[in-house]
Amino acid sequence: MEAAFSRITMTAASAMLLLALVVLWRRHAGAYITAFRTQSIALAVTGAVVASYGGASELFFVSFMILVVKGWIVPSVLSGMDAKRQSARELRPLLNTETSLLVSGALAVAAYEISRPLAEVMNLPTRGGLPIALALVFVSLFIVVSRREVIAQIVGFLMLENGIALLALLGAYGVPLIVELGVFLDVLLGVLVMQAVVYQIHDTSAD
Amino acid sequence: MDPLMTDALVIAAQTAFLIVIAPAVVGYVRLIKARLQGRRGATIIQPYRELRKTFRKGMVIAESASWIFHVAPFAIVGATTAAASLAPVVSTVQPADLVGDLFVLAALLMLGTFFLALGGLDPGTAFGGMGSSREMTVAALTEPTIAIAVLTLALTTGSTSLGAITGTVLKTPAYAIGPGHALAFAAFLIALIAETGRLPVDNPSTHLELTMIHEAMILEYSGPYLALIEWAAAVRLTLLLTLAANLFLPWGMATSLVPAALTVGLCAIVVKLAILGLLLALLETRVAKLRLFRVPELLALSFTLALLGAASSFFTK
Amino acid sequence: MLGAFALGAVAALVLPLGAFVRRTALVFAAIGSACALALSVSVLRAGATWTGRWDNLLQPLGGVSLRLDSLGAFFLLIIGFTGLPASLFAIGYLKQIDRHMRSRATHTLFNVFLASMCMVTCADNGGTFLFAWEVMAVASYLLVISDPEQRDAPTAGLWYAVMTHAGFLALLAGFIILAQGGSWEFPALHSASTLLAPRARGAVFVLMAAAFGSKAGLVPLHVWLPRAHPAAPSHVSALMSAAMVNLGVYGLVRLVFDLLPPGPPWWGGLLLGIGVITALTGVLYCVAETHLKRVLAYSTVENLGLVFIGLGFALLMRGYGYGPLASMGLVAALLHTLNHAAFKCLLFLAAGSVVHRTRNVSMEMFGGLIKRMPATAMLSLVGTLALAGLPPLNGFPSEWLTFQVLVAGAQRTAPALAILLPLALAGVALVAGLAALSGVRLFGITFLALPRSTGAQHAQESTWMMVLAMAIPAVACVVLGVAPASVIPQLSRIASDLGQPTGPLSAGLALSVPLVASRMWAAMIAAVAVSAGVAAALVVRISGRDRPVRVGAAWNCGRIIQSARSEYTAAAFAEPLKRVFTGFYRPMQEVTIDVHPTSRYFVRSIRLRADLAPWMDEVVYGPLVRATRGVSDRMRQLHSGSIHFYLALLPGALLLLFVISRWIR
Amino acid sequence: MDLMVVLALLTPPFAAGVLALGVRRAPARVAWLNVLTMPISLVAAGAIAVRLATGGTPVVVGEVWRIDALSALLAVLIASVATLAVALGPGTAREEHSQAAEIRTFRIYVNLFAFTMLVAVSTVNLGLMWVAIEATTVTSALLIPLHRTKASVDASWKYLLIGSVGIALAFTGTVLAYVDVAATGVDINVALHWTALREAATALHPQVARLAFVFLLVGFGTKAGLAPTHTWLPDAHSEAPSPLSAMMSGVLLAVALYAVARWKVIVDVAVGSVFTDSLLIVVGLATLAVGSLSLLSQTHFKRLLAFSSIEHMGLACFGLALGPLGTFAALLHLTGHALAKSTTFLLSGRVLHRFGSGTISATRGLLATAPKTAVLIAAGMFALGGLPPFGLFLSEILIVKAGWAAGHPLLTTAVLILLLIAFGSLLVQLHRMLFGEPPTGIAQGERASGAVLLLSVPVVLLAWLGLSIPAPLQMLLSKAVMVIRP
Repeated sequence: MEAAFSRITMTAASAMLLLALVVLWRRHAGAYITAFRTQSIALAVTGAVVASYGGASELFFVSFMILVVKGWIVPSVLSGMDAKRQSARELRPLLNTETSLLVSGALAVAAYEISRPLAEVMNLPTRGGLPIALALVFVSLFIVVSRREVIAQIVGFLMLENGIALLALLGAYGVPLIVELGVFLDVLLGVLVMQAVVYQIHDTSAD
Repeated sequence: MDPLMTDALVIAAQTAFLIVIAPAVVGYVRLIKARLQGRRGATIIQPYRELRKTFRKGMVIAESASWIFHVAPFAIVGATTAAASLAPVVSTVQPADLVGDLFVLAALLMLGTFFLALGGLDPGTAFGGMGSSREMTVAALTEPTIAIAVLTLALTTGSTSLGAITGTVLKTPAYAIGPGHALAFAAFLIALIAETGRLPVDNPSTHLELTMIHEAMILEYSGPYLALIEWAAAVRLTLLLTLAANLFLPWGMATSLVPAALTVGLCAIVVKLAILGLLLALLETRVAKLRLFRVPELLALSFTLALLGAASSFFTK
Repeated sequence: MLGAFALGAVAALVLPLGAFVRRTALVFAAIGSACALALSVSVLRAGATWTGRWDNLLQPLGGVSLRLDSLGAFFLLIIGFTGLPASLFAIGYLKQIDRHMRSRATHTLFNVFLASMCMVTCADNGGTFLFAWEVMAVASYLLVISDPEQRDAPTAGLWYAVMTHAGFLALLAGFIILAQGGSWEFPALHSASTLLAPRARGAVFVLMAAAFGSKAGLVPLHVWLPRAHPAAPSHVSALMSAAMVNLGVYGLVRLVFDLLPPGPPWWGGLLLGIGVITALTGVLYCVAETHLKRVLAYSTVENLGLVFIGLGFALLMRGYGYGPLASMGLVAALLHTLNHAAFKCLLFLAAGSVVHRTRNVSMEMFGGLIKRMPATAMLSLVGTLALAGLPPLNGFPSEWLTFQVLVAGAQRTAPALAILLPLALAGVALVAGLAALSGVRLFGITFLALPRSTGAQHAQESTWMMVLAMAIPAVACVVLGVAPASVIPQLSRIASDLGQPTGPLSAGLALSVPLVASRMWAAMIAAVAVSAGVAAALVVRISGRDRPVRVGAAWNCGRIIQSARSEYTAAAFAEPLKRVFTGFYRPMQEVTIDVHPTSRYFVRSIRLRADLAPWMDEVVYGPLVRATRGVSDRMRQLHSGSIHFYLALLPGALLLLFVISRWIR
Repeated sequence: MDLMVVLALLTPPFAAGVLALGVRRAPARVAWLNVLTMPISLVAAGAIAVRLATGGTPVVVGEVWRIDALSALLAVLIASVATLAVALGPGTAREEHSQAAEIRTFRIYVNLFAFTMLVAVSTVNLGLMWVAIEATTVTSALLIPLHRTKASVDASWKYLLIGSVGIALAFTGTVLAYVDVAATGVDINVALHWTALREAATALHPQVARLAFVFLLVGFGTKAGLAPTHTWLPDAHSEAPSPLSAMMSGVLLAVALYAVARWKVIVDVAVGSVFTDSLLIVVGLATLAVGSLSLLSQTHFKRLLAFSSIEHMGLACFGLALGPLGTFAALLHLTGHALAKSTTFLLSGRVLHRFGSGTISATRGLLATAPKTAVLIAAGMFALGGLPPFGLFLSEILIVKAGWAAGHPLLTTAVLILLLIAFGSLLVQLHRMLFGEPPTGIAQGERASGAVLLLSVPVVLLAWLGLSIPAPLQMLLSKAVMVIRP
């Protein structure tokens, strides 16, 4: 049973990593938002699986919160922002796709190397997923740095948050509830404020 | 008489002697120069007559002159007399050692030049300014030479006070012949020429604006003031000649205050002054006046001579 | 003492504006300086030490502890002795800024400045010394920039503040190395320094000598002095020149003779060399400058150079183990500090009253003031004679002693000094000669002949208070000049307190240097000179009662009208010297000839602009300033504002720190 | 009793913020009301500080709040700077004519900003501390573009994005440490408590602890404006309204450094202090260098003040790494810097208002136009330059002394040189502002002297701090040092 559980969490984590690569590969904002939405859903699923296996009851509530906040509210806000900008033109990234993918590959290897001592310490079955979570953190950091458009940068930042949540989930079955709630509040507020500031950028740059 | 009185008497006598024979020395130098230039020349006592004449004349004071103009001549006379009182004329037993040494003497001479320059500046004429500026520059540049000459003497004789120097040199003539003293003597002579404004540095007998340094400062003076300044200049020349004579060639000076030795000393100093005067006159007829901005090179030469003297006396000690 | 200054500062802050503030604040300053004088004299005479300790102040630096020993008392005496006339002078001098808000600030700062200087002399631990040192720097910096009429005061203040702060940081480093983590009390430092490695001791010496040297205006750290002193109000620049620069000397003597054990001879050699260079640079610029106060500032640099020659000589002799010679050098240095304080305070106050009355600063605009300001002229003559180092006045004894000490040193010591000491002696002699020249120029051009500007034309004498303020240091100059031997016993006791075997330096009334068997009986010399002068005057007076004395026009090659244009100006006076030392001065000469349009041969006007830019500042400090500005510009381009570069720095920092963390074991 | 004190500390800013949110109509009256609420939390913070200084035990309320000496010190600083900022913000000064909407947004977010900082400092749960610090970014980001200029919006976006990404890295570090601690079998819901973490730290895996500290240092370093991640600070602080930049420069940077100090204690127990000290020294020196070297060529005086904050943060960070004496000096330095920087920023707000443009070349002749403000700004700049009568003089000497004692003579010499360059540059810029001819058309004379009087209080406090540190503060500082270096 434990082997199956760890394999499920590994596949979910790698799915989230793949979705991050989608952002690096695709050029349209809409694609970014869907990638983020699916990633949040995958995170919620992992949360539920860990909750059921690890027996931590409040994790169910947390994964439900992830589903609601990151799966639905934030993507809707993002698409609202994207619609307002109407220019569906192709977004030229700073680095071309090939180098971006190569770099993210290197980052994944680096993450794996860095998290090796962490695995020794861990005794939880989800040990295997940790390097992937760290890789997701590094890749999303790379997204934020290498993307020129505001939407991509926000998506990168949110994926970074997902990466950390995944790390916490796999590492120690989630951080204490009060901190988890705080993180949700921060993410929600952060996105709303980013939205407000982005609108102001458009107002001031337009006139 | 108690020793204090004798000391005071000896100092007073020596100073008086210097002051009295000063104009004669100047007259003597002029006479020799005239004879060398094939002229009859005035007698030795001619300067006394000139001084008496100017002393009786009325005075013309410049409008812009202030009290400095009136005080300057007396300050110059005072300073030069004080300097003369320190000089060893006849005997090596020098009571004035208690009062001052060679540096003090040099400083007193500088004090005289200081007030002379101020007197020159006061009337506010171009000549006064030019004279005092050039005089001060030359005086400033001779200071190092005098200091190093004194150092050379001090290195060999162990002290800077005049009596001690003449005494030790008299006792061990080997010093006088040594390289240190010779070089210092040459340097001192050049410094003497610059200080008293003799020929290569400044022409004492000219009134040509561009060349005169000493004369330019006293252009505005007349009557008794002029007499005093001329007399002080003469005393200054005699003082320096006596120093040149006694510090470097002290033979014939009395070693004790016995009247016989004193008279011998007296004759010795007169003879030495005569020789030096002859030397000076000879030099002045042979050499032409240096351009003012070449004078510092001459002074640099004298400074190097003095420095070599100091260094050599250092190593041969 | 400190209480009086505190009262003065508070009075200046609290009392309503107007003449009342000025009078009370400055009277308190005068009272403060008077008790400083009294305290120092009592300590010097009785030999006891005055101590004070407040532990609740500056706790992190080990509390405030004060101890006044003989060395501190000597410098406190100078501060009190110059503070008194400066405050009295200020009462008359600062009348016109009463209405202005600035007068409140200047008076408070003046009291704070005096108080901090007194604290420096009696500080007994590193913390108090540094605190007092920096408060003194800040107070004087603010005073320098307090005068709005001075256009270049802010830049002068800037140079001054940055250089003193650099000195302060060097001092801090020196104290830290000296204390090696132990307590910063001076006695503790004294014992701790014995087990300091020679290399560390050398480092402490160089650091603190640089700091004290920059305060005392040693070349090349002197550049702030000729800028700051002319910019400050006269009573402040009098205090800065006469008292503050001496604290650099105090600091060095305290360091070398009290805190550090006897060091190697190269310490003395270094100071001696720098002293000679400083003296020469100071006097050469002092002769060539035309701004009255800058002339005096450069003369401060020169005199401090002479003091450091004495100090350097003392250290050199101690290095070679000639104890008595070392203490003679130290006494010569201290005597010259005292003499310099007296005549420099007098001259700066006189300069202040001249500038105040003629509304002008350049010497080219003065002239004929002796008739319009007789008292100031008379006192300035006394000051100038002292500056020139001529017999009746106090400049001469200390110069004479320095000569004697150098001659005595040249005789005794190892051949290695055969080159250094004669050169030093020649240097001092040249400086003495040029000082005489600068004295003639300073007095002659400013006071004599005809006024060169309307300002000089309408000048009147200063108020009696200002003249009285100038008279105090003048009397001191004469007394010290005529009877220098009276001060020698105290000075040699200071030397013995600092552990130097004292050579017998004075016998009865005359200064005597036994090793060289030479004496200088100043009183007798003055008496002989004065009596001869008076005798000559009497003779002229008696014999010429009926002689006609006529006032006529001075001979100016036949020109009829007597105008000031034919007079020698300050620049012209220094022209022969500039020609001799062109290598040093590097004068900038700019001749513009305005030619008549019709033909090249008819010249309408020729304009000559000759300037004397002190090249030393540019050579030493130019590159430093340009380098900092360049680095700063490049740093500004770094923050170009592109968000990608900023964001890239985040993973960059992560990577960098990760590599470092792997590297640290 | 503890609950009462903590409530008195935290609720006033929160309540004021919510009130401002609710009441739309009369923002000016709300502003004046707000001026009354902030001092309550100042008094509370003061009470806690005095209690702790006189030997009291840390204030503990439930599982969440624990205020020990270090937190009390920070709390006092935050409360005092916030009171100043709130008192001098838009809506209270008579002659400022900012619109009602601006006053309302300012009042909402300034109070929330103060509240989040107080929470960050007083919670024992390091996760919650992270949440509060992230909240500070969010609440202050909207305030920066208060005046709607393109540059301020741009600056706010940079601040928000870099701040959030940086803080996310800090959260990664927190999670890594948490994973490590959870693995050692500590009870889950108390695992992130600072006290629990300190006990469990011995069992932490050294490698993971190092990795976590690297993330934490970079994360919180971004918020504290430490070297490579300081780039957002000059834009944000120079574009923000001056009361906000006073709070951000004065205390927000100190709060971030507080967070680094909290984690440093834990990692020191796990890995020994050599590791963290070396990192702090490297980052501290780099920050000091960046800060002091870029002062000379700044053209805007608020950017100048921002770079001076970077320089002082670098010095404080360098101080933290030098043993107990260095930590004492660093905390004293933070206290002095908070006072000096907030006053100078608030004054620069008045100058900006008076001269219209923020460039230094446009603000010539300040001494002639507004003497009192000019004198206060000069005093502030002298304090920042480290001149004697002010507190920073003492702390700079102590830091240099500690640096030498800790065996880094060469590094400390570099610090001395950098301090000199910083002092010189500050003075050069100050001279450009104070002297010279004031540009034509600038209103002469002093106005709203009430504000100037209020601002002279911190300057006097700073001078008093420079002369003799009051006993309670001395005790508080030494107790806080005990917290960081047991």
